[in-house]
Amino acid sequence: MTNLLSNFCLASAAPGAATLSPILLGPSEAQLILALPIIGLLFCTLCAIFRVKSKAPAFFTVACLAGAFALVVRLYLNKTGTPVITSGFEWFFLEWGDGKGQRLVANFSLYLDSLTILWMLFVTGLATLIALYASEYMAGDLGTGYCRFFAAFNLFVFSMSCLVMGDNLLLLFLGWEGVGLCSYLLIGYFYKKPSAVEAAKKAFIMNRIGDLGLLMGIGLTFVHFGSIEYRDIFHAAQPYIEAAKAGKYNEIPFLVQLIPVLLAIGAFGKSAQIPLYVWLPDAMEGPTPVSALIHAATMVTAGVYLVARMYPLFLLSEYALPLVAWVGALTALLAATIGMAQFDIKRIMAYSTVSQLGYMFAGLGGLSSTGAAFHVVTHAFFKALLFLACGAIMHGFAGQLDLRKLSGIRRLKGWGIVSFGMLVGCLNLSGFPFTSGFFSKDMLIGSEFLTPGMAPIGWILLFTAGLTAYYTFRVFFRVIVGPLHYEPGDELHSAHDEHGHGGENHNEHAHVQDDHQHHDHGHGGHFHPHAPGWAINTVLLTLSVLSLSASALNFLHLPNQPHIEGGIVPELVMESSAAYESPYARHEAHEGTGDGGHEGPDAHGTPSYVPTAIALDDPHAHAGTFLGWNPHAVMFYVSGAVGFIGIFVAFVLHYVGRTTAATAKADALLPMLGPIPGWAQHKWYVDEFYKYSIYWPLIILANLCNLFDKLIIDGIVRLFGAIPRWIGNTIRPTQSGELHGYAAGMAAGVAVLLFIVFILTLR
Amino acid sequence: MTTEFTATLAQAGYPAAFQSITLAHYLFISGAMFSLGLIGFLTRRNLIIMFLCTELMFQAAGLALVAFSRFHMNMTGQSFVIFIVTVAAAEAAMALALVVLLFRRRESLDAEEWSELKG
Amino acid sequence: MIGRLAFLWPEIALFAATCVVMVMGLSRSFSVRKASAWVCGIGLIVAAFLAATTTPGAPGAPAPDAAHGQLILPWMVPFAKSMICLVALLLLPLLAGTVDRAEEARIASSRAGFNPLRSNRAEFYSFFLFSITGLLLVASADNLIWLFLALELTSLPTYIMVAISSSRHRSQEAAVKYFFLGAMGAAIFLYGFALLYGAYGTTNMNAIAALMRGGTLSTLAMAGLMLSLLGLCFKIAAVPMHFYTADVYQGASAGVAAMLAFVPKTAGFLAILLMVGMVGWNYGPSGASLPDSLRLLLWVIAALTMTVGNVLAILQSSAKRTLAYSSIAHSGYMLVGVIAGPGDGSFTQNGISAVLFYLLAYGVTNVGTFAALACVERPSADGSEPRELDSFDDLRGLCRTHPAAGWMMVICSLSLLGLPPLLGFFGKLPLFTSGVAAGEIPLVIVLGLNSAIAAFYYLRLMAYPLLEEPGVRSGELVANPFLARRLAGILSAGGVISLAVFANAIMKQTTVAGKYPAAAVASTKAEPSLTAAEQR
Amino acid sequence: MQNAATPISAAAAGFQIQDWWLVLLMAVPLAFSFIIAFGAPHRARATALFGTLVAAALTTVVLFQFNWGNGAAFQFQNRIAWLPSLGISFSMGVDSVAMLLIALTGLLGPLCVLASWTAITDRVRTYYAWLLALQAAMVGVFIARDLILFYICFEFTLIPMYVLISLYGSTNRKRAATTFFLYTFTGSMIALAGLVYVAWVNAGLPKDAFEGAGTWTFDIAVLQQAAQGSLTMAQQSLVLLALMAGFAVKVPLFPVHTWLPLAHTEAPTAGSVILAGVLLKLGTYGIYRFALPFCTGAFIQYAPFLAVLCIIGILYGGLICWVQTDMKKLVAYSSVAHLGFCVLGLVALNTAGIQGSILYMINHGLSTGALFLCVGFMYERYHTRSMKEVGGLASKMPIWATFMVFFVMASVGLPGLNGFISEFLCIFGTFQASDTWGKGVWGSSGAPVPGATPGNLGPWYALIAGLGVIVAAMYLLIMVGKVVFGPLREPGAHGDAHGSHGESHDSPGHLPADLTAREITALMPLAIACLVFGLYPMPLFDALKGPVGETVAMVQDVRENGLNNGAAKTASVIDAREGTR
Repeated sequence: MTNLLSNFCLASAAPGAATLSPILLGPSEAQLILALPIIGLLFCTLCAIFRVKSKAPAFFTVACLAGAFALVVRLYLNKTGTPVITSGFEWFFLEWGDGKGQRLVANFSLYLDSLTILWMLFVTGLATLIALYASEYMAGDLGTGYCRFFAAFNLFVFSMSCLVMGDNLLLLFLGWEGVGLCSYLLIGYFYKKPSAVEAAKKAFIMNRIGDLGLLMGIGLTFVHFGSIEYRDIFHAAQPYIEAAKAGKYNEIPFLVQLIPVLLAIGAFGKSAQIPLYVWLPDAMEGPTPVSALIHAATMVTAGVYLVARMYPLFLLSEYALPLVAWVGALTALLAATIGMAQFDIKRIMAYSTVSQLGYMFAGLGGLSSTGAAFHVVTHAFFKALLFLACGAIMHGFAGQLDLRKLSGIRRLKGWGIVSFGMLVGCLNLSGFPFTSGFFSKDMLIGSEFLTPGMAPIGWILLFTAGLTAYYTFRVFFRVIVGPLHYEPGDELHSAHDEHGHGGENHNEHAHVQDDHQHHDHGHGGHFHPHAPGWAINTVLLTLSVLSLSASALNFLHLPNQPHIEGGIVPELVMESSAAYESPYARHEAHEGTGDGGHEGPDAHGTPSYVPTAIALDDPHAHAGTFLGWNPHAVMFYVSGAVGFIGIFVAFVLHYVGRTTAATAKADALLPMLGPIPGWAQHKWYVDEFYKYSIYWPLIILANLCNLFDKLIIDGIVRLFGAIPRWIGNTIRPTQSGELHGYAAGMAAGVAVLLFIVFILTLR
Repeated sequence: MTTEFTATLAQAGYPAAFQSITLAHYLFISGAMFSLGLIGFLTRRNLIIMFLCTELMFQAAGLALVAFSRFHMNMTGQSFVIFIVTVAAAEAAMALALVVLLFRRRESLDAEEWSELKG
Repeated sequence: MIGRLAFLWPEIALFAATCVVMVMGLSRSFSVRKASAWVCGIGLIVAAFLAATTTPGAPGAPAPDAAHGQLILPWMVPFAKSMICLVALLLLPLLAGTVDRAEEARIASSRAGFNPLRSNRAEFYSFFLFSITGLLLVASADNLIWLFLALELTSLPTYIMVAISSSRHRSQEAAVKYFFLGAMGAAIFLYGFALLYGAYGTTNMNAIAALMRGGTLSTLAMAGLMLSLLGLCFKIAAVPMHFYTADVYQGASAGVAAMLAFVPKTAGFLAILLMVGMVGWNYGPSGASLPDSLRLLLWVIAALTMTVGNVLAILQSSAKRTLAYSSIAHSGYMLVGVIAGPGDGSFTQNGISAVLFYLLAYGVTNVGTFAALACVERPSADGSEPRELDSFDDLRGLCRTHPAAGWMMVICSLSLLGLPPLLGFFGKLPLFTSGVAAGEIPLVIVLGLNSAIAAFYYLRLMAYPLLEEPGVRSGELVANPFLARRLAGILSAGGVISLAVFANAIMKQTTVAGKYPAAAVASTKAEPSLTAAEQR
Repeated sequence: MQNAATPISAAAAGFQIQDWWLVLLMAVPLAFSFIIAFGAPHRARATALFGTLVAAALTTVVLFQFNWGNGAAFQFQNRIAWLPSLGISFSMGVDSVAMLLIALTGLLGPLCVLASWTAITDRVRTYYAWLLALQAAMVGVFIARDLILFYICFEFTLIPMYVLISLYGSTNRKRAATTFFLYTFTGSMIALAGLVYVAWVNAGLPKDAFEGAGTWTFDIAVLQQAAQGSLTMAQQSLVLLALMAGFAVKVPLFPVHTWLPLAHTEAPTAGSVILAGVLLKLGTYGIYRFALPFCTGAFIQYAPFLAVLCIIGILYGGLICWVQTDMKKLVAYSSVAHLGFCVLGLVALNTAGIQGSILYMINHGLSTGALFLCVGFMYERYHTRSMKEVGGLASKMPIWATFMVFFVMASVGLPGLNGFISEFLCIFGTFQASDTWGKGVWGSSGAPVPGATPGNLGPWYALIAGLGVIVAAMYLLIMVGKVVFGPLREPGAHGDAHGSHGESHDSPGHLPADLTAREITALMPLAIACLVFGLYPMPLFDALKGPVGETVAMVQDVRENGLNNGAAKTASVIDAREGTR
């Protein structure tokens, strides 16, 4: 178990660590990272079986996840630049020959490179924190769903770990669907609520659509590369990479170019991109910690992870990366416009998640895997923070999430940390200068402008950045600051009941609420929002600090490594399969800053499969510019300005002169925009579009099939079954019971038979 | 075949009148008898007459046998006929017994009376 | 002379028994009268024994020769005769109490004395034995005259048996139809025999066979053959001569119906095998099938017979009628074996063996189904004869109210359905194999599909006793006092199961029995007259 | 067959227990069936449980006795002379495929008894006796090494099932039972003709009119090897058609599936479990064991056609599931879809596909069997299967809900559970199996496609079949969403009654609201099996490696060498058999 460390040391000690293939090891303590959540899961299951009513499952979970986090940190500290594969037990092993590609292997083996470690760091870290948060948040469900929640939580971390750490696509797929299951279970946590059940179902099915793409991609990968293990894939892809380097895409088979597209479809499903994004906003039906962890920080970035992990393959296609980039950019824009028009703060956050995921994809597509990964990390922190803050509000105000019914809650006692966390999160999300979100977003947008042909995407992203700042601070200015005003949500009467309600309960509460709206502050008398407790506050504070300090990542650098702009996260990425140094970035680096500090990473231990530079063979590649300037240099100012503008607009429209919670100046401006705000509020009717263009036709088809089955297929069968009966009934009259009839029948029969036989056979 | 047969008869020294009566004539008569029997069986409703019609069919076969017997110049066919007549007698006995039984029951010998079993 | 008669020992034994029975049945002593059935049984056992030991071709007996019956299928005779005797032995207890029941009851309660004029017992049992004797004679018939007489001997007593099997109108009606149509059928095959004689100038079947194989088949011969076969279709209840079947079976008492399903059918099949055997299966492109016209005729008859039987059976509400139609269908199945012919002589390919095996299987199984109907009865209100079970409704819940009757019905109908691992399946399997081996695959498919159609009504026959709740009127049903009937059914059901396990012994026998000595007949000396005819 | 096949027990070797394991496997349930039938009614249930447990224990023993390292070899072979005239013997032997299916049968036995414990109150003796007879017949199918023995057991399963459905089913049971029987019986009669035809073609008889009785053989091993050499393509096509008429109905494949929903809907719980768990597998097993080896050439040629039928079944069945309101019917139609995958894998004719297909037989038996158990337990409480009448049972029956969700996930094909393993392999095998890889539009010339296998399916088939995975998620989750989740709805508690009236609602009869220990005991083994086989299927892969490898080699042989090189093999096999006699 512990020989991992020594092996790492060994590897790093070896001269010229640029080994061609990863180091293979037996089971290692990395496997324990998978085991810990399973232990947590078993414990929670036992608690459920013995109906434990304490918070034991939560704390046990926190302990397990913290242990996992510690192990990941240990891995990080001991990592070398070389990927390590630690083999676990066998899962799939099929063999039909000795040759290449005649063996299907997918084991519980882990592929540990810096990308994995990067992802695992924030996955386990955030999971630990959010589990702690949830221990308090879910306390209302003690004895009912508490164990179930944490069991699913543990299962999620396990699945996510499989997804990230697996050394083959199938194990990734296991994690991929596993997180989908947990997402399903946790979205549907309040299973008595039809909307939650519906949302859970939607999430699972939408994901399945993407999964099919992924599955086909896996199949195609195997067929063309003869393996689904990363190391073999990368190895086998080498000839194609050479071809791609030389720009000879026509030498790469069309189907190989299709692989990344198929994988991307899977990624779009999981990461809620057009056209499969509609499940994510609905997924907010789940408990907030779930939204924070699964639907903001970790699971939804699985798509980004997949693209990053398979980045070498994405480079093989002329179309894959532009596709990814355009889908990302359009998603970012679309989600932002929808987010601007929503009133439910959790939904706003959800749309902002979709939007930010779009950024990441655009980044990946714009040849900035580093920027995308950086944004994943920063986004994980600040979005988790935002969600948890929203969750604290929701928790305290009995499920109230409507920004028209909440205002100025910073004035309430005990809500300081929440307000602070909210502010930090909003600043990050808006890309306020020198926050971590600012750096990562800049990197993304900058590289779009650098890469030729991607400039429109850069403009879209820039514009979206402004929108993001606006809708983010719209929430902040309306909910956190301004005059104090609040109405409790619909969980008031059932605060000590279970969280779920039947549909009728809902109506009942809505009715009560209507009644109360006639008196201003009607609830002031009975309703006291309860401020978050220590666990929530601790977590919020921690995350705030982390989000703020994450900007430091931009300036930290790995020891013994060439420094790359963007700091430690890009450096980690550059050590992994996602390493891709944009030729344009290099161009810029040489000419713009003159910083020769980093040479091509392949000189420094990056495995040779990394197609580091198509550009190395293509010195004449033109880097794009931002209106003639160096994009990276200028983007600091431009995006900062855009962010400011967005915040300012929000300030004017939603803070200045606002006296009530329900309305702000913005409302007066809305009619000027015509029907557009309405459309945006209805999410551009995409759900309806899907409903009428896909769901209903399918339902009709299904009904037709059902009818067809009953009438035609079964009908034919019954017809065949009826034939004997029909013949019988037809000839039954011959059995008239009359002697003469019988005699006539016999005579005629004899005559006919003789006649037939003679005609047919005797000339 | 017919002409050959006639020639054969002539060779065997049969009178000319016989020569014109060939096997075909017998067979025709036999066939006609059989058909008449059959038609009678199908058309008559009285059980006794129907039985007689079956007898007619039997005897048609008998006639054919005798004719063939003569044709083949052996006695097998004729001995067959004797057996047929015997069997016909036995059948007649049975038929009469049955007819009596039935008449006792229904006071009628109409075959149509007996069509309770059907389907 | 005795030597010449040696191969008739079983018939002689049966005839002796018949004579004894005729006398004993008229005895004034009840126990002597009753013993007549036992004498019947003993006669059958002795006949079976004699058939198995003394018939030429049987182990230990001399080899068949022209002096001892037909040489067309000579090895068939010992098997057929013993098999017939054994099935008849099974039928015998089923016939217990068919006649004279009311009369005997009156005598037993001293309300009446024994009146020989009113007693049918003697006739009934002796007719039964006569019929069996005729059947035995069919097997070894080597002459068309003999064949005709044997067939008539088989049939004539059954007409009477049907008529006296119950005192109700139905049985008289059945007898009328059976008798008149039977006479018509007989006339048809008789005419066919006449034509055959006309074509070959001999009635010796061995000789005809030799002639048939020596030259081509003339149209006259073919017409004779076809008429004969069509006439024989009456015996086996095949299309187009099947019309009478259901009415007669329904009208007759269950025991007699069971007998009708076996005795004339066996006679018919043996006769058909002999007739077809005369022609031989040496025609067609493969040289192993019947002449085209004959094959076509039998093919059409087989296909129509099984189909008509089955499709009519599924419509019935009377169990007895259903069984009657099913008996038609089974004839159709067996015709497949006739068409297939001897193949290479192995059991799997030999259609003749398959037919013989099937006759046995069908005979044994059939007894059980009718026994189930005969074991239980509904006493009539007016003191007249109790009614045997007939409709499906009567069968409801029989397994619970009368387990023995119910289960024999269940087991035997499943066997008739051909459901493995019961005897019926092993009967059908050789038909499949021989049919396939003969290249008659479409016919085998028709056979398969027909088995499936048949499943519909056999399932009802099985489900009503086993699965249905007893009906409202089931309480009225009482067991028939004649335990022998139950014995017959139990033996039959037991046989259906146990013979399946030990079928190989029978299969070996049928393999031998189905041997078709293609060459043996040709050497038979033709009669002098025949030679004369040929010379002309 | 491999040379390593254990020699057939010779009489000279004396009594050896391993010769009789298989007979025991079949005889024990049969014996208990009779014991129950003639025993006291009140003891029937316990006797049945005991009997199935004994059978299960025996199965376990045999499982351990079995040499898994040599899974392709037929082990515990024993041949008892039965009907040499017909070439039929009581010939037994199991390879790992059969062994696994026997294990499945053995596992489901006690579970079915447990599931029927309280549900069957009337005519218990009949019920349990037939249940055990059914088990014996199913075991018989898998152990048979003689075509006719196989067929006998194959057909005999109909009767117990018929009785179970028609006596213990729900309202429309009579019709369902009859349809079930007639439909499958019709098919199998045609299949019998096909089987007989194969035996005839391979008779290799000396053409002597008086000798040679019983030179036919129905020995599966001999016929399998011989069939490829002796049947022409046209013959193979006909035989394939005939065999598929029997087996496709049993599976059931698309156009001949309509008996299944009816039978499942009406059958008692245990009946449904057996039906879905094992009986349907008789069809796929038949295809694997007979249709494929007997008519390899035709099978290869018509694989696309079969695949299309499977795919239609997958999508069509799935869509129909979507609009069902009857839970059992839904699960039944889902079986149509699932077995489409199973056969699809088989017709892919490569290692992944066939392995997936065989695993699918087992996995579908586990997960769908369990789903039927779940639905049955619910039915026993609420006496309805309509999704319109019940809903939100999670709040009332959390344990049940947990199992339900678990098995639905297994059925959906969630990785980590057993369904995924087989479903993935089936789709994957289909995906690989194309001769067009690397040619034409699928790739530029000369590009290596190492992972492709020969075949005539390919990615389009896989893609369209893969849509079925989405559809499966839709209909199963809709069912879960309606029945397990959502506000509580119970029949007879309409109007204002919901949730809060839960306490006053009488649990029907004697059963508590949630699952009893007995019911949990019935579900637990299946759940464990689902999980274990999902996460650690390696034992299964290893076990099936041998037989699947041989099948693929056989297919490959026909692909490369055509049909006419089987004669020599036939001779060698017959020699080998003669030698062991």
